[in-house]
Amino acid sequence: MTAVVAESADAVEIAAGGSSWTWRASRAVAVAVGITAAVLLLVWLVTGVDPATTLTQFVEGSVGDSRAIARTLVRATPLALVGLGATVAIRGGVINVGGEGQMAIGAIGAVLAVQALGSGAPGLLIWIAAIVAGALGGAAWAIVPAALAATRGVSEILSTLLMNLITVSLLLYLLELPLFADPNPNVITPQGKPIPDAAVLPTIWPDTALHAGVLVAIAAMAGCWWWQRSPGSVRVDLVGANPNLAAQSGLRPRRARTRLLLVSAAFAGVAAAVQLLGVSLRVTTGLTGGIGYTGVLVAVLGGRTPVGTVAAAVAFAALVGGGESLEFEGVPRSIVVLVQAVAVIVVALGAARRRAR
Amino acid sequence: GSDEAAEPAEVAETAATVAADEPADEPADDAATDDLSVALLVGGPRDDGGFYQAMVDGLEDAADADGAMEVTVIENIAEGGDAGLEAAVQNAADSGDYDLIVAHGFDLVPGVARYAPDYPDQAFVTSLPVEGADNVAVYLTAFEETGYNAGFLAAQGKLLSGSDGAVGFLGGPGLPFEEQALFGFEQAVEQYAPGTEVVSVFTGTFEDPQLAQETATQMFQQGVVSLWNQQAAGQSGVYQACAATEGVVCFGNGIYSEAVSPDVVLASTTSDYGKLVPLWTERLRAGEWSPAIDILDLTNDGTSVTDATAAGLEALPDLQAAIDDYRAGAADLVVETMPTEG
Amino acid sequence: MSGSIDEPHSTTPVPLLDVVGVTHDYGTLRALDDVSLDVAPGEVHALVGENGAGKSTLVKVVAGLLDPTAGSVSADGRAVPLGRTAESVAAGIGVVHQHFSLIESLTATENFLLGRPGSPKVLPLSTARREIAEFGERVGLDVDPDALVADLSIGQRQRLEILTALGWGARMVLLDEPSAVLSPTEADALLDDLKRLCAQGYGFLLITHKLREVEEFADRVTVLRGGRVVGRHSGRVDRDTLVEEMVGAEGRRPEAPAPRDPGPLRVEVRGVASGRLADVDLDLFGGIVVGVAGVVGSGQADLADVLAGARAPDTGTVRLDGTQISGDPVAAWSNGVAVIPEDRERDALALELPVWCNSIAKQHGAIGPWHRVDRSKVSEICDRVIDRLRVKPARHDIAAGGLSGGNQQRLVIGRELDRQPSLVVASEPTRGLDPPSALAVIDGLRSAAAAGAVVVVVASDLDELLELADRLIVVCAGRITMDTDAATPTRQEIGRAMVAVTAA
Amino acid sequence: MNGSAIWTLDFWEAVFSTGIRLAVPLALAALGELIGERAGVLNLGVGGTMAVGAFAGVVGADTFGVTVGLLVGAVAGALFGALFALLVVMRGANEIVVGFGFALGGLALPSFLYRGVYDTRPSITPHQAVDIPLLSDLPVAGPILFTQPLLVWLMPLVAGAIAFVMTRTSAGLAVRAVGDGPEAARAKGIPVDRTRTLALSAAGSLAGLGGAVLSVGLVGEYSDEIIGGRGFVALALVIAASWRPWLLVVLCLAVGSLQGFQLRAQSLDIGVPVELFQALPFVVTLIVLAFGVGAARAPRALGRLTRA
Ligand SMILES: Nc1ncnc2c1ncn2[C@@H]1O[C@H](COP(=O)(O)OP(=O)(O)OP(=O)(O)O)[C@@H](O)[C@H]1O
Ligand SMILES: Nc1ncnc2c1ncn2[C@@H]1O[C@H](COP(=O)(O)OP(=O)(O)OP(=O)(O)O)[C@@H](O)[C@H]1O
Ligand SMILES: [Mg+2]
Ligand SMILES: [Mg+2]
Repeated sequence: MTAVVAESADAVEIAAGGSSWTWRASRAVAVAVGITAAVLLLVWLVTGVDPATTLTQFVEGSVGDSRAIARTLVRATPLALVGLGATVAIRGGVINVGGEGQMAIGAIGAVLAVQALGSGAPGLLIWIAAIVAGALGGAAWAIVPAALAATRGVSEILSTLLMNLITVSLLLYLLELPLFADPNPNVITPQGKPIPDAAVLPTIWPDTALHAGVLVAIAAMAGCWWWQRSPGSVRVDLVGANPNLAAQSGLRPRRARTRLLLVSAAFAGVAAAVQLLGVSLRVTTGLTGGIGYTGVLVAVLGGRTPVGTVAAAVAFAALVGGGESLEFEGVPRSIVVLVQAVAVIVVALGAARRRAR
Repeated sequence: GSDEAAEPAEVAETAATVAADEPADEPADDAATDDLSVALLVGGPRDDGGFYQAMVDGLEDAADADGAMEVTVIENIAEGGDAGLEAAVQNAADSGDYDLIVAHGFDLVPGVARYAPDYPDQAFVTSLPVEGADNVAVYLTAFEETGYNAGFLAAQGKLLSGSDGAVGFLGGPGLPFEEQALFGFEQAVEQYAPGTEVVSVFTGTFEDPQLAQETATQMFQQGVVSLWNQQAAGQSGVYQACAATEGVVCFGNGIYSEAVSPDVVLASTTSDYGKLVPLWTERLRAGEWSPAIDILDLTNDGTSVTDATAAGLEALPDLQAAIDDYRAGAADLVVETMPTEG
Repeated sequence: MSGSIDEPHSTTPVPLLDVVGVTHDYGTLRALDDVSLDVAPGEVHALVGENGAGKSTLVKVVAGLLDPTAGSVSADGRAVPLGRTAESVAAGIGVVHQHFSLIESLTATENFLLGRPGSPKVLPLSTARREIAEFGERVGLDVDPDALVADLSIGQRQRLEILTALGWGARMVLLDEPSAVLSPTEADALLDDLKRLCAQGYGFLLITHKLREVEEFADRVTVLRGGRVVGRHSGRVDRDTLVEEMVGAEGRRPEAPAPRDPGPLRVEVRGVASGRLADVDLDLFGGIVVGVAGVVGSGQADLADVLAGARAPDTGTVRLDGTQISGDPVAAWSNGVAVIPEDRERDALALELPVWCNSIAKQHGAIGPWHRVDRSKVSEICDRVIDRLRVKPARHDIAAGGLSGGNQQRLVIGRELDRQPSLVVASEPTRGLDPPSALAVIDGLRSAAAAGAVVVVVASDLDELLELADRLIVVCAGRITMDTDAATPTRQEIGRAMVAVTAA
Repeated sequence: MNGSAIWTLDFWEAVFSTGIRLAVPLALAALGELIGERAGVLNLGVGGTMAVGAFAGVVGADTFGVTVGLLVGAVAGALFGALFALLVVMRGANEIVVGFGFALGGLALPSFLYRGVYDTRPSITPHQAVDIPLLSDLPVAGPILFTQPLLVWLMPLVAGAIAFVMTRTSAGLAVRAVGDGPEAARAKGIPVDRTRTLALSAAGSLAGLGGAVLSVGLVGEYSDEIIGGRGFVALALVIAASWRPWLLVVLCLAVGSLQGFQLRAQSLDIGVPVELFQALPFVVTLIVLAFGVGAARAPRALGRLTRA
């Protein structure tokens, strides 16, 4: 199964591989216009909302004003972080779709750090501690899939998916423990204690929701961009493209794959910490909100480059924001996921055609 | 902190008075017939057959009764996670199109807490108290009392059908509010059918009808003769199991339960959010929105039981009389609340 | 030359296979250009040509896998509708393809039935089993019908393929390089089988790179170059003529290596047992190319693995310049062991990565400081690797998978030789290569030896070994049965050493 | 109720009879996936296909009755499978990416259409349990096997059919051949792409049927969450069963029975958190995946789609 997965990952890599910029850009525009037209038509047919309304509402909801833009960026932040981790892993042939579970446990790790430091600690210390703890928590939740892949050859695609399903119950259990549970008796759904005010990430764009967590994503993008130009990324490419050659070259592919899975899980954990400190402000079952899955799509869409991944994350976030505001017109929100799925499939199709050439 | 924990109890006490004394504020001007536009935000599907649908139906019926009120429902918000929940609140407030934003669900409260202060002229109402925001009103549900209603129905189901057996409580993921309901349920069963065994099973989700169906089937096999469930999309499965089993009776958890399976559901518990709407519209039209707290409970009929359905009257002819009695004495019932852990 | 180009038909009135004027274009590439040839009952017709000459393309056209741009095919005097495999099978044409023609996870019987035209919806498994046994006995090819193909030897697989073709009713079979993967004994056995079947009236079109086989077994020969027929011969043909026709002006036969003086003792193999190898002692000297021959499975692959450090010996030691090679390929590489593996795509190249990545794969520590790839350093290494065996096109940024097979092999060898290795272990380094690439590979390996390295070449093609090696070692049943100067023994002596337990 | 109930026959009869019903939709979808994987194509979109089948089935049943509904579900699933094949097999798009897209899109599409098509949820009378005369009176086997909705018999029927087709027919041989050696199969004149497309369509129809059996046959309605995690569990079980149909059915039954056990055991008050029970089927699937023999017997071409 390891080989199967390696091969698939190769294909993903190819799917993300490049040709000339202008060609790519112009085709991307054409495809985007095509999808948009199709979606507008579908919306019109099924819900009766006319394309003009759909479009204006969509644009307003996603980038219409400073608040909408900030919302889009806030949404893009964890998505970009998960996506960056997935990008790195995919290059090495590892497909980590366990982001949901890893985020949940990352959030638990982060909140433990916050609680341990207490409300007296300075913000910066809390933030750093929470992000580190989030990364550790996320990575910890990938240990079992990594070990199974390394020792039993179990596909990490399936094992991480199963870990997500397991995490749903685990999180509910954890959130009932006195250590985590919100003691407020009025709170009757599973959610953790609110984090102290000192731990909340500050807003960096007045009068909007844009919190400092976006800087973490930007830093991560810069880090990945630098990494991409380092010998380390060449080694990961070799591991992804031919583990046998890599093994002969002293690269220890199995260990590398293990490490990549853990690293991408750590990215998911960081995303969770940022989400906790900037948006949720307590551990909830909704903290992940599908980001763990969408992050992988973003990585595919972003063409395995850090900048591309972040751009794709912003695009997806805008899509979600716009789609949400469409609901005020009576368009079901499942249209958003539908569009995301179609976009990714179209990208895979485009990559396939490029490969065939 | 411990002071946080202590506070809500006090709030709740004053709240009861507020609710009882309504209307507290006198109308300020002649705006009584102003058209009102209300946005209702819900985390799950509007037709979940549970918590969300109860509010949707309540608001829409109240809007019909009001005649000058328009409701826009934004559903499934929780799909977008916490970010989506907050964005939905901000979106609605930002649009400026709504006189009132109803953020229905505990998951929406943090979003309200965060954004309500940014929009001081916008009226909000939500499911938990929010500190430091004068424009946020609150409504609370006494879940132990909902459960008590359910326990009453389940006990009657057993008594009136003359069966000898247990009563059942079929829950979802086992969330704290379900535990509260179960706490009330057990009190009522002890009250109305002393000594009856209560079998409770949580399927792990509100949404899986097959799992709910199989759970109910097993509960019947274990000797449950009267079953109440707290499922959402899962409840149709419960009623399928009920219909397929001889000699058992089932009750629903909202008026929509009867719509799901009118031949099976004999009566339901109900949380009538519609009761809240006249309070809200009056305050809005008076231009006097306040951080009031309203509680849906047995005393104000906010949580209650429905009339027996046609099927209910046929299966258990004495059911309606029992329900009438129960409602008449409801205001005097004493339901213990569940002690909080820790 | 005993035939002429403009004499397209043999004297037999009704050939089993008659290909007339076939042209095939892959997009803009004309792979076959007006090719005509025929196969008569009872003959082995050889088709030779360098890599890419179009031989396999012709096979695919005849098999109905490709619909040619122009031309026609007839069998037994009847036209065969083109582009459909079922039609060519129905016309009595069988094919043993160059690659991938059996499915390892299926049994012999299942492979026999797979794709058989007109077979019923429910598999006639027991009938087929009987057919294989009875028919196999009749034509003298016996295969266990219930064996998984994965468990069959290469020779048995070839036999199963031929049996399948004949069992499906073929009267003539096209064999695309059947002997490339066989040991010399197996190859001879196969060709003997063909000869015997010819006597029963079957005909064969035999594609091979091994000119010795052509000399010994073919009744007629057709030479393809660049998709055109450039020569036809019948009867005995001179090898040099064939080579000249195959490769055109570029071709030259490598001179037999001049005997040279051995350099210092560099590799000591002491009492090594591993896999088939049993208690082998060897001393290998710098500056010498050592050819290792043997029937497939005799232990020569185990010897290569042990030398390459891919596997630790069960007992005994291998020392290179006094340092023990421990079964760790990475340590071996850093001690100066270069490896040219048999399966290039699986073990040696990252096909979808660019040439530069493949060039630096084994020097990834040298491409810059930890935080930055040093582009000029990479270019320098990559240029060296490309230049060594003249990889074409000489570009750094195209995917390695985009190179032709010969150039891929040049890239691999260029990379392996880049760091002046002390020991080079090459498995089948020229297998399936066209003559210019094979020559480049041979030159590369010889120059490594000239620079003082021990070069060990394991190959199943004896001619190739004899062209390349200074010293010849023959392995049989895990023991060394011959160890001599490559110029000394005759083919017969070598052949005897390959099957005899006692040294010749 | 106390722990001693676990030693009664009733207890286990209930567990297994529940297990069988919970296994049916899972097993149908998994058996379909098995066909596709035998043909060398991994389709991660099983859950999405099930959802499409569940929805289409309800639309069909709402207008034409239950039987038609089941067929409509299967047809919709087949179309979805064919679409997957078109993208992945014919156009060479990456199977993992497209599969993931189908997993998400397949859940979103019915949810979107459902909102557009229905104002109130349609309600359908599903299949009821049928007591098979005589057999249902048997001890143990009677209550477990012979008092079930007839739909449960689809499970052995389909497994048997697949086992037969795969080993005994030329169609099955072709499917195995394209999964194990597409290049060789092509050289033998097997139309690889067509075989895979047909296999994936068949796979899709079984996943769609699985969804429809769930919505139309057993529950009587469609809801957005009706499929839950079943698609992913099906995927994992196919590998755990090392592509053997009967073993796959056994594993599905085991996972279903485990669910049944957890529902039943909750009321025994044995002091284990509910959440542990709820996670148990997934944990067990993971363990089976890790310690089954799966990977060794994988179709060789699986996950490395080549345009042979
Ligand atoms: N993803 C993979 N696909 C196929 N083969 C692999 C893969 N990963 C490792 N292998 C093979 O497994 C064999 C052993 O693994 P490997 O050499 O990578 O482990 P290692 O480098 O020894 O790691 P560790 O340091 O953990 O022991 C190698 O020969 C390698 O070819
Ligand atoms: N599917 C294809 N598409 C495009 N070009 C092809 C294809 N197959 C072969 N070719 C090209 O057609 C030419 C003839 O190829 P062919 O495989 O027939 O050569 P060959 O004589 O069999 O070589 P070899 O000795 O290596 O087997 C080569 O230039 C090859 O690159
Ligand atoms: Mg190791
Ligand atoms: Mg060829």
